[in-house]
Amino acid sequence: MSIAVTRQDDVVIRFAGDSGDGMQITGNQFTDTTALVGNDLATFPDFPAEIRAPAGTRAGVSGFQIRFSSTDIYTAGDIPDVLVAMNAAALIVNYKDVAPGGIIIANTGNFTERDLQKAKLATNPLEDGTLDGYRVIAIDINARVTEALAGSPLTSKDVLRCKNFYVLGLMYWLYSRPLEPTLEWLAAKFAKKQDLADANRTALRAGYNSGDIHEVFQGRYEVVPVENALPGTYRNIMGNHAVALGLVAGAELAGLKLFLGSYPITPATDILQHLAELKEFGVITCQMEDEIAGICTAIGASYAGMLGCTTTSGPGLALKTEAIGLAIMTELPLVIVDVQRAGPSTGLPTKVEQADLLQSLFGRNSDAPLPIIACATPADAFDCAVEACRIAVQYMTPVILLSDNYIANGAEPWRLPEMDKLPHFPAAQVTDPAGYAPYARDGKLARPWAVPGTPGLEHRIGGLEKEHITGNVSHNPENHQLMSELRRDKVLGVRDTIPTPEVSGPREADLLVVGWGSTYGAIRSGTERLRRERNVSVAHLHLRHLWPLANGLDEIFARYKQILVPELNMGQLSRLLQGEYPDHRFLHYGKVKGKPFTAREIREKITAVLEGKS
Amino acid sequence: MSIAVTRQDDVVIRFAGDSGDGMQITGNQFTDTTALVGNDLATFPDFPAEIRAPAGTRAGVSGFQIRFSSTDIYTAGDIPDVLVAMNAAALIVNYKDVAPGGIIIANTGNFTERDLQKAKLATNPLEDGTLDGYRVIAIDINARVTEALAGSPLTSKDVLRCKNFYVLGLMYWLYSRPLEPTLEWLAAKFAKKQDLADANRTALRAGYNSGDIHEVFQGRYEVVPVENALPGTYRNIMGNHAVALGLVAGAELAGLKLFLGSYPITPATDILQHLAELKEFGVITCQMEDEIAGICTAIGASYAGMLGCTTTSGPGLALKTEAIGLAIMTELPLVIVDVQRAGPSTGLPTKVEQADLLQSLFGRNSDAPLPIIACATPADAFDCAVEACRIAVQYMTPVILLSDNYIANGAEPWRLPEMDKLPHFPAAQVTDPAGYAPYARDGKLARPWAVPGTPGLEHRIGGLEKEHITGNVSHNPENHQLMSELRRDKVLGVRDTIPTPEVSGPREADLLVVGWGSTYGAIRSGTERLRRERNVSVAHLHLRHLWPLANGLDEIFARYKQILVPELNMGQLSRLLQGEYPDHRFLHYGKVKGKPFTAREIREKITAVLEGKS
Amino acid sequence: MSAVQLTPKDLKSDQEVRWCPGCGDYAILNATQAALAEIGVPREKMTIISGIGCSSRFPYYMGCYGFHGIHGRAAAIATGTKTANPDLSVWVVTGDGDAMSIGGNHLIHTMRRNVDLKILMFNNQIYGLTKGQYSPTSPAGLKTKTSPFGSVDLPFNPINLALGSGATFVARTVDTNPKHIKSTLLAAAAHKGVAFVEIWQNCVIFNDGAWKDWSTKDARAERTIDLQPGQPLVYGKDNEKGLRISGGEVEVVAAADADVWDPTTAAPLAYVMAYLDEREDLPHALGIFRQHDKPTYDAAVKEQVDALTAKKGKGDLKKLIYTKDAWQVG
Amino acid sequence: MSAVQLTPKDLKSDQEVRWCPGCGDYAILNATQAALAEIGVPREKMTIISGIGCSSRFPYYMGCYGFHGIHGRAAAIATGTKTANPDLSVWVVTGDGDAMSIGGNHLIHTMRRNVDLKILMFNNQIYGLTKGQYSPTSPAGLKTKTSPFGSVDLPFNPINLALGSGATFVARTVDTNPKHIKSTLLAAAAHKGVAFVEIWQNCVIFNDGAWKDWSTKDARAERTIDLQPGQPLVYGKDNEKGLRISGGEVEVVAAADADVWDPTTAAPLAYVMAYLDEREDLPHALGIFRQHDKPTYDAAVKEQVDALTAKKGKGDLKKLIYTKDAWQVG
Ligand SMILES: Cc1ncc(C[n+]2csc(CCOP(=O)(O)OP(=O)(O)O)c2C)c(N)n1
Ligand SMILES: Cc1ncc(C[n+]2csc(CCOP(=O)(O)OP(=O)(O)O)c2C)c(N)n1
Ligand code: SF4
Ligand code: SF4
Ligand SMILES: [Mg+2]
Ligand SMILES: [Mg+2]
Repeated sequence: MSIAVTRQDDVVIRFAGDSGDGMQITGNQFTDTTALVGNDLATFPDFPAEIRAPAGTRAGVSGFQIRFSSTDIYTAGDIPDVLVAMNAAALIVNYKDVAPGGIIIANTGNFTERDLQKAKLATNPLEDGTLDGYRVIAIDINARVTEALAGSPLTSKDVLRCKNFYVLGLMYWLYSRPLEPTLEWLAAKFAKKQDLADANRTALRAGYNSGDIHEVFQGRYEVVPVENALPGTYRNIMGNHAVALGLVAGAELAGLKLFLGSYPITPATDILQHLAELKEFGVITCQMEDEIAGICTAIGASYAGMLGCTTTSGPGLALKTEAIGLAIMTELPLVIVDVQRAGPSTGLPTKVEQADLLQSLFGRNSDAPLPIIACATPADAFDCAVEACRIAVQYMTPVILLSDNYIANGAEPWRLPEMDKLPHFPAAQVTDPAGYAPYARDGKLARPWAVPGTPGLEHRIGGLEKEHITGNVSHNPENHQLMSELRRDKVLGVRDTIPTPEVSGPREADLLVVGWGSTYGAIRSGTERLRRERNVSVAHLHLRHLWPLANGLDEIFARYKQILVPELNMGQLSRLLQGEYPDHRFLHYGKVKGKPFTAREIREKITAVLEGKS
Repeated sequence: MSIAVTRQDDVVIRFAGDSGDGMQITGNQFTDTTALVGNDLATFPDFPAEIRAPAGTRAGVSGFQIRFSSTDIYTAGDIPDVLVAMNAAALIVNYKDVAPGGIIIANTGNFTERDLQKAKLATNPLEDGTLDGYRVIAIDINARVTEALAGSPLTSKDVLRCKNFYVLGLMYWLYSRPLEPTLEWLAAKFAKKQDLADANRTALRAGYNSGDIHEVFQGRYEVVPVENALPGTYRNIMGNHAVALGLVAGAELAGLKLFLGSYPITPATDILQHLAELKEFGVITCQMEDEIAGICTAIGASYAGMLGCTTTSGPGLALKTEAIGLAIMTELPLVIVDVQRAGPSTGLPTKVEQADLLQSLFGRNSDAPLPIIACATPADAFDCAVEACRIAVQYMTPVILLSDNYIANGAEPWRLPEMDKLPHFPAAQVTDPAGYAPYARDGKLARPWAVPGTPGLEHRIGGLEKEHITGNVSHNPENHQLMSELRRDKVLGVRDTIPTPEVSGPREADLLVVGWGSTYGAIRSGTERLRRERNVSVAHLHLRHLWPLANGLDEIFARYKQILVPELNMGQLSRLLQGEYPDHRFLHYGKVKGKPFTAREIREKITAVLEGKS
Repeated sequence: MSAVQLTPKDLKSDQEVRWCPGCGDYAILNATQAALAEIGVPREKMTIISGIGCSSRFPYYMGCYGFHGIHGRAAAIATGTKTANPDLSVWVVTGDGDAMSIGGNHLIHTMRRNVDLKILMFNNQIYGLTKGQYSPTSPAGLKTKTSPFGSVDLPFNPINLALGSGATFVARTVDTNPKHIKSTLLAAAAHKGVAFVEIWQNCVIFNDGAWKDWSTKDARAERTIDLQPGQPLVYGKDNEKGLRISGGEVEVVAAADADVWDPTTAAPLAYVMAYLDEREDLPHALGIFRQHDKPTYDAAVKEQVDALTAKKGKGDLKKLIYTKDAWQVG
Repeated sequence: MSAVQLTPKDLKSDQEVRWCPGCGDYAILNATQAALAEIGVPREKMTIISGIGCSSRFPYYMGCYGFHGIHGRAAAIATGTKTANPDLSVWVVTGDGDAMSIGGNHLIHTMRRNVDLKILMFNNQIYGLTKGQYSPTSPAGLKTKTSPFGSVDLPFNPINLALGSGATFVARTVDTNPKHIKSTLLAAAAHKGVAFVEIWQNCVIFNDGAWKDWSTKDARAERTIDLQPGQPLVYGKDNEKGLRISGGEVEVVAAADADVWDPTTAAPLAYVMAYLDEREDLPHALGIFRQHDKPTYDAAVKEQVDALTAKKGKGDLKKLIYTKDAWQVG
């Protein structure tokens, strides 16, 4: 009997299992293969807590959601069409999110009495009616994998470890994806562990074949490639990786070598890890004793003529604030990457939040301005990192680049930049003693960068107030006023080199939704759909530059009757905008649940606002 | 010949000399005596830089300004009536500030060729016309003191050290002040160094008598006591001292012992130094290895049941921000005192600025709200410190108390509180296991304070998000939203226990001047005088509570046509208010020169604003 | 404190223990509960203060008071707690990253001040919680996620750092020997002053076997020596070998000729024992390196407060405010 | 670097020196200018990096590159500078507060890593710049503005801390002996690796005479011993007394019987010399305590970069971005 293949446009799958079940690998494989197929996609990995919780518990559940589509998409999706639940805990934690009538694949092998107990379940949800209304596919994956790998030299424990590839195979079958990319990956990954490579290959194929053989599904699906995708070369990228690549590119475009001084912290550590691999680019990574040493080495490296950079998350940024002031006073280029996570304090370290904007703006002693930019998506993170390097070097200033946990670990297809179209912004390190003064200024108000080792430019810098031009320590009252204004104006001057952002949607409308950072996808998708499907008069403005704010925003705001500012915090951009643009009213829409907005939440909020309900 | 005594209402004297000349002692003695005479007064000591610069240089000049009056005053005055210049450098740095026709007393003994050279002067300003238009009194004080002390067992170097008491005596004569308080002070101070006591006494008397004998002055002055002073007991107090006393009082009013964990930093160090003396109050002061340890020990002490407190200045506050988040998450009482100084970075460490307001509000990772209050004057610092303790204990929260360098080192008469009228706010440390839950909440949304050592209340706290009521670690999304809102609402709730501030001046007017912190005096004085002398329609609103902002401000703002916000920064309160009260427009008036506003600057700005000129 | 007798179970909390299966932390937790039950302190007077790391989750599992602080700051928080209330038994639990990396400054100052804290440092030579980066105790050359080509950092010897900071009690134990952990912690508890205890701990996930050359039962006999006060410096399966110290150097001798170990000596012999770590041919030392009696910080602070209160009388707020130089108006 | 010959004057800046008259910093400044003129490094390749404190104003007075950092962070900034450009001669100037209090963590980690920096710590046992509070090297009991009844803190022994952190070059000198400063700094400059030099410095204003029992010319002869490689451990006005080390203890012997000093030994003898500070009956040691050769951090970082660049070829940005798993659309 041949099985029908139905075409679908947009699918969301969530893989969920125990921390040890390899759900992240499964998800990443599915993602890479799906990217090669040519779908647009977005992913949302969701790690539980930091430590591996005892196997089988709710706290130990690890999830990976992927959305893929034949058209452009902006988020990892709100509602899974398919949930793969590798054990009882994974099921109970996730099933409620699944679309009514959606598919739930449950590994019955991990629904024993003990499993139910560990998941704090009195009865078996596969049997007690919990899943009424879903299409439940119950398979004893443990048993199937053990069968498939009968005769393998692996221990039975290791055999069971292959069950994620079985599931992956099954999902490849269901969504008509090729096995080759994963087979190749396995060959490379386990080049030195042939047994493991074989076993996982076998499990993958067994899963794939089981689709045909066991007829558990009524049909297969197909999600054809995006048709109107912009032509170009694409590659799947995660946000932290994109930042790392962007920093390398930024340094090269400035004609500099990159120096990273950092201290590991979730969810920023990957950037350090990626850059540690890139020695042949002359990248130096120093894992320091703490965040303060991280930024201080970066300042010391910039002083020595490299492009200093430091990466961290919120609590680490808090520790760096005094040193950021030093970089502001000494006017050295520096890129500070903050991958935001939920707080305050240690908070929810593996969850997303956008709550470091005001810290970035104001979290330093005294008036200490610097430029701030935020990336919207994993791919955008590359461009933003390059842009941060540009500003740091052209304006001789520290720059904060805000990312967050959702971008950091999420993936999407990245349309690779054409190399010769990347902006060049060579750093002008001075060498000529004639007319040199440490705090002279160019047209951008940047001071000259004179690097130790250069004969004749010996000078002293530091954290005490500097005299205009000479850079000598000065306690002169007028000079302090002047320097304070120069520091402010230099940063405000960045406006001259950034474009006014473009509104997506109507030029004038009932509502403008203004966002920043990783809410981009949910807002874009929510507003587009409301316009498309219900003809709602709504537009979307995304801000990449949070400080200085681009020219022309005032005029944009004036064209809309109301302005809504959704943020994953208690009101930060809305507060900034309200202070800067008092002629308009900015309605804050916050969410602090450690999760991104769904497009549906955005749509519902917009509808409520327009109906005067909020 | 008898010398006429003229009555004056309001006098400003500035003592200026080399760092080693004892100008601060001279100023403080004049201040204490003047207080006892019953004048209102305000002082402004102005230390040069941190290190003793080479004697005689401009950088080494140390100044002390005192204003005293027969009526209430609010500032240390804009323009000295008398300048005492102990050497050439002191003269050249200060003479321009003196009122036209004002008196300049110059110690010609320190205007030698070498002195002029050190002061970078080509010619002698006493002779080259520089001082045309002033009443210059040139005395060789070195010689006079040497004469007066002929026969003293002191070395000639030590003899010269007494010259500041000679000057003090002269000024006592000029302004008709008694010598006794200083004589008593000398007796106590040099109880074990009789030679020094004698010499200084002699110098003091010699200076005093020289007024009569040498007839250098055309007349003497008298500044009679304030008449309408509020009845009560008064004492002269400096801001840092007042904070220290307020913290001790606050702890006692809460029924707690005070713990201070701190690290020295200008200009906050005095508070630590004062509190280190008060062991008999059970005050524990720990001078820690850095600012982070300072706040962390304070948190640890609050956890153990004391009232934890930490004192610092801007760069130190920057270092404490991560730990402040921990105090917010663990909801422990904590008072953080920030004595602001000019920045960014090391900046101008001995100069004033009010630029840590936004750092206090937002300088932490994630949404981490806490109450902020700022003191207006040295005496007000006592009340504010008590208030900070009250809020910390009643709301189980860290509180930031903002002072600044001007308040810290300035002095004024303090009308002592009636002890039985001080507010009591006993801390409610729980001991009953029945119904105890670490994160249960009372009517103020405060959680119960259960202190280690209490049987049956063993529990765990920390920086990870807490579950409502139980306080267990929770990654639940809804709980995180709830707790974020509770943290916000608890702090906003402080509004219920603070009064709406009162406007000084007309209920409705053309202009409202809104200030905070140490600009109080200049604004109060500037607005009062404009009303009094020129009938200008202007009122003054001073904000003690910066977060939460008191109820009723909106209605106040609505009653004025324009609102001006003078601040010693580039725009911080104005930004906050603009964000919070978008219906009004807040005009920022900033000064960042390391100096306080003068009342004249305020008056001129007000006039300009009302004339539409700014 | 009255001598209370608890059982290890009394020191368990109601929270599920959440380390990876096989993690060395489990053994340390159990041995700690066993030791603390015997120190004669009631539950409510014990508090465990930690930083951030796998090891720092420790307080959640203990049935006494607990404070899970922020990264690196446990020693500072604990200094405040102990100084505020010297009556408490305060234990710091920390990791090699938490204590020696970001927390290095507070650690050395706490040891210098001789605050009466018991500091247990779980040394797995790796950052466990952040999933496997080298730490300040990782051997040079270690390949980790942040040192893919081998770490270029030279490591601390934690014992040397503690000794060099002036710690008054310095010891070392290992997760594979719960009895030794227990006796070491009992000695630490009995010491009046700061006690720094390095505990070799295996991270099965990110640095498995880091200590295996010394930590397994067999290796322990041949490749470690247990420093116990008043005991001879002997080791080997049958305690047949001994160590003798001469002029800062160490030689292997017959057991009978071994020196007797005295951790209380003022002479810097403890460093000689730490130096064994650098010698391929000699055993690594476990047990008690140093045990000196010095005034503790918390007691000295209290004494000063008590002495001045006795001398001046309990502070009177009114007198503090109404000083002699006050004057009357109206 | 080519061998350049400078005069001390070449190393003066145009800025007025602003310490209190009589401050020990002047002598150190002069001796440092004299030493640095002789190390064969051109002015433009020298940079002085400091924190905050009286001592930390040092860079302003030197005619080379200079960076007056923030409090406690000089070692970290300098690590970045040196690692970014190992070709520079990087000197850290810091105080007992800057280095050992707030900067303690960076200090010990810099020493552990063996970054090729020369760290001069001016130890006046006080916070000078903030006008007289006790520091982590102040003796217990010292009365200062923040310890009016005597400090209850036990001090660090800076030499022990440096040794315990793994520093490869550890020395001590004193402001009253400019020649000794100069020779010590020349030895530090010649050492490849981190050099920690404690310099006893007198703060005339806030802690006058802190070192006078050892620092005056007479006291130096009788109460200090100069540790010089290959030289016998002798002291006294006529070098008539000697020291011999045995079993971690030290005894005074005739000069002829003195041990010869070897700072390069792996055995922990340097600690024995630091331990002299605790003994009333023995001289304090100056000179070179330890001098070990170990790979430096900055060189190791560079080697890894060079080796991988040689192996993989200079990184190609396009290849980094256009990986194999990329695909084509349109
Ligand atoms: C301020 C800050 N920086 C960084 C981190 C990230 N972080 C958490 S634990 C840890 C290292 C833990 O290592 P260790 O103390 O050895 O504990 P282990 O997990 O190995 O027991 C790091 C870097 C953090 N939580 N906070
Ligand atoms: C973050 C910060 N905290 C505190 C200070 C204040 N401060 C400046 S220098 C100093 C101590 C200096 O002592 P030391 O390093 O011994 O230098 P010295 O003045 O004695 O040479 C302190 C506490 C500061 N500048 N910055
Ligand atoms: S990661 Fe390592 S240290 Fe952490 S719980 Fe797992 S095994 Fe233990
Ligand atoms: S205060 Fe002390 S250390 Fe500072 S310059 Fe003066 S004498 Fe030197
Ligand atoms: Mg570890
Ligand atoms: Mg010092």
